[in-house]
Amino acid sequence: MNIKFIYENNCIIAVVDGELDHHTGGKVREKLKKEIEKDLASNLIIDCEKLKFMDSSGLGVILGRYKELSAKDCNLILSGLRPNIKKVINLSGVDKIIKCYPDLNSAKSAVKEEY
Amino acid sequence: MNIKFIYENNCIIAVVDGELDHHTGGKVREKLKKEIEKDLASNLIIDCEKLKFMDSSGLGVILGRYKELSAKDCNLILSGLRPNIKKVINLSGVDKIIKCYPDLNSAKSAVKEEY
Amino acid sequence: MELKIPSLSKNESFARVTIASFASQLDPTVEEINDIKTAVSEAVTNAIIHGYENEMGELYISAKITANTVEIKVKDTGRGIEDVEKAREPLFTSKPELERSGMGFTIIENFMDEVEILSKTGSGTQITMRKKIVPSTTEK
Amino acid sequence: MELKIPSLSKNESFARVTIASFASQLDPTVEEINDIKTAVSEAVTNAIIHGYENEMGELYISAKITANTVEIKVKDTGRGIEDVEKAREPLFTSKPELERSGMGFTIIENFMDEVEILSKTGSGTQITMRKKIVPSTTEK
Ligand SMILES: Nc1ncnc2c1ncn2[C@@H]1O[C@H](COP(=O)(O)OP(=O)(O)O)[C@@H](O)[C@H]1O
Ligand SMILES: Nc1ncnc2c1ncn2[C@@H]1O[C@H](COP(=O)(O)OP(=O)(O)O)[C@@H](O)[C@H]1O
Repeated sequence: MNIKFIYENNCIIAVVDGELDHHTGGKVREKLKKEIEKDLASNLIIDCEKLKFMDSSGLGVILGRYKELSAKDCNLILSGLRPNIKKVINLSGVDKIIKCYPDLNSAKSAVKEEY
Repeated sequence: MNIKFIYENNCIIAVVDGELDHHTGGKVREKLKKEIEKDLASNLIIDCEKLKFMDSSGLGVILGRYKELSAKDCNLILSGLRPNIKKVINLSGVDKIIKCYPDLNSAKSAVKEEY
Repeated sequence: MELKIPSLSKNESFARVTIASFASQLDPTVEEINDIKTAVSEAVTNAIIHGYENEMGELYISAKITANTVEIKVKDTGRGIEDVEKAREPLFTSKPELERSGMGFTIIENFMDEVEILSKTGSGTQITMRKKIVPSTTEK
Repeated sequence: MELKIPSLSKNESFARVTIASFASQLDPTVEEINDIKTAVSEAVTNAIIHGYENEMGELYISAKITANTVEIKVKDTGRGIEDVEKAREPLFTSKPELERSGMGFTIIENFMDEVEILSKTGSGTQITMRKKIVPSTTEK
């Protein structure tokens, strides 16, 4: 599991790589929290193009960050979900509260236009 | 495990694909035996470029065919061995009795020149 | 097959990959294999977090194939589930402080064809799940 | 981890992949992983062919990691080995009619760092093998 941050305009882009489960979730949670606490941007895009696996532990990490960001009036956006991860997201209804885009570029454009 | 035969000049080229162990060895043995019994060529090249795994059960299959072919004064040649398979072949000393070539083309040229 | 592994979180990925590799002899689609991986991951994670509450314990995982169906059991000898009905409800979690989503059982039930939960407080939990792999009519 | 599987030849590939996947937590090189796969394949195949002589039986495979070393045990409760010294000799096989090469033990001993063979006629055989995985100094 790897996570890398890129700042662009008013966005933090978190590029995650590998598998997001209970084992790797703790580290991902800490890194995201630390980045969010810096208050450097009002949008967080988690780019999942390289994320191969995610289960409900990953869902918990994402929902936790959604709550943190919402409390600060900031946005969480997901991009590049693979079909297996999309299935987990859709089943839980998370796609109704967190915007999902097919790839990072469309997520970035949406941020520019909408937020 | 897959095996495909190509006839070319005085050669049978057996292209093997997958993993050659005790489980798949029986099928490979039968197919090679049947082809050898047709007496259609005096050289058999086993092309291993797509062979991902081989253990000593595969070695047994190869040595068995070597004996059959030698009894008919025919040649057995191996090509395209991956490093892990080459290691098994070299450790057993099989490379001293069966010619090994880095790829199918060099094996074919050698057959043309030497046999 | 039967697999016994310590309840360490690093074994979550090992367990799901191993069971997926066992199930692959039924020639499942990529989606079917991912469903199995995810369901196994949920059951194994639950045993580690809820069953043993992150203390050391053993996980017993077994898998077998009958006709076109793979049956997977995940067992722990941990604290057990008090109210299985409630545990199965979407979004229910007894550990919200750990940011659990409460979606584990819902995922298992949706991704597998049959799910049985056997649990006794103080003795442990056994999840049995089955998935039928439909043979493809065309070559894969 | 402990793995119990029936002595079916199709499990040879499952066993070596599972143990390799377990050992991968030591971050081995491709060559090291292939060595482990091949050694496990030899021991498992021997249990199936020589231990159980193709009759149904159970294979017990375990693996553990201590510091940088992976230790793998492959056990059967089959016929056992009469003369272990002889069995270890390169090219020795008791089943030449099956086109066995007699190189199984030689491969195991060359591909692993330590090998112990414990066998009793009528009771079975246990092979213990260890391989030290040298941590790479550079990033892999
Ligand atoms: N193996 C187990 N041992 C004890 N309790 C369990 C076990 N598995 C599940 N539970 C209980 O069932 C609840 C619901 O599980 P689940 O749907 O997977 O959600 P989550 O893991 O996110 O809490 C858990 O919060 C826990 O109370
Ligand atoms: N698990 C086992 N049970 C009984 N006999 C065994 C077992 N493993 C190995 N042997 C004996 O040791 C001999 C040498 O084994 P090996 O070097 O692997 O060669 P091969 O499998 O090609 O015969 C075998 O022929 C067999 O007689």
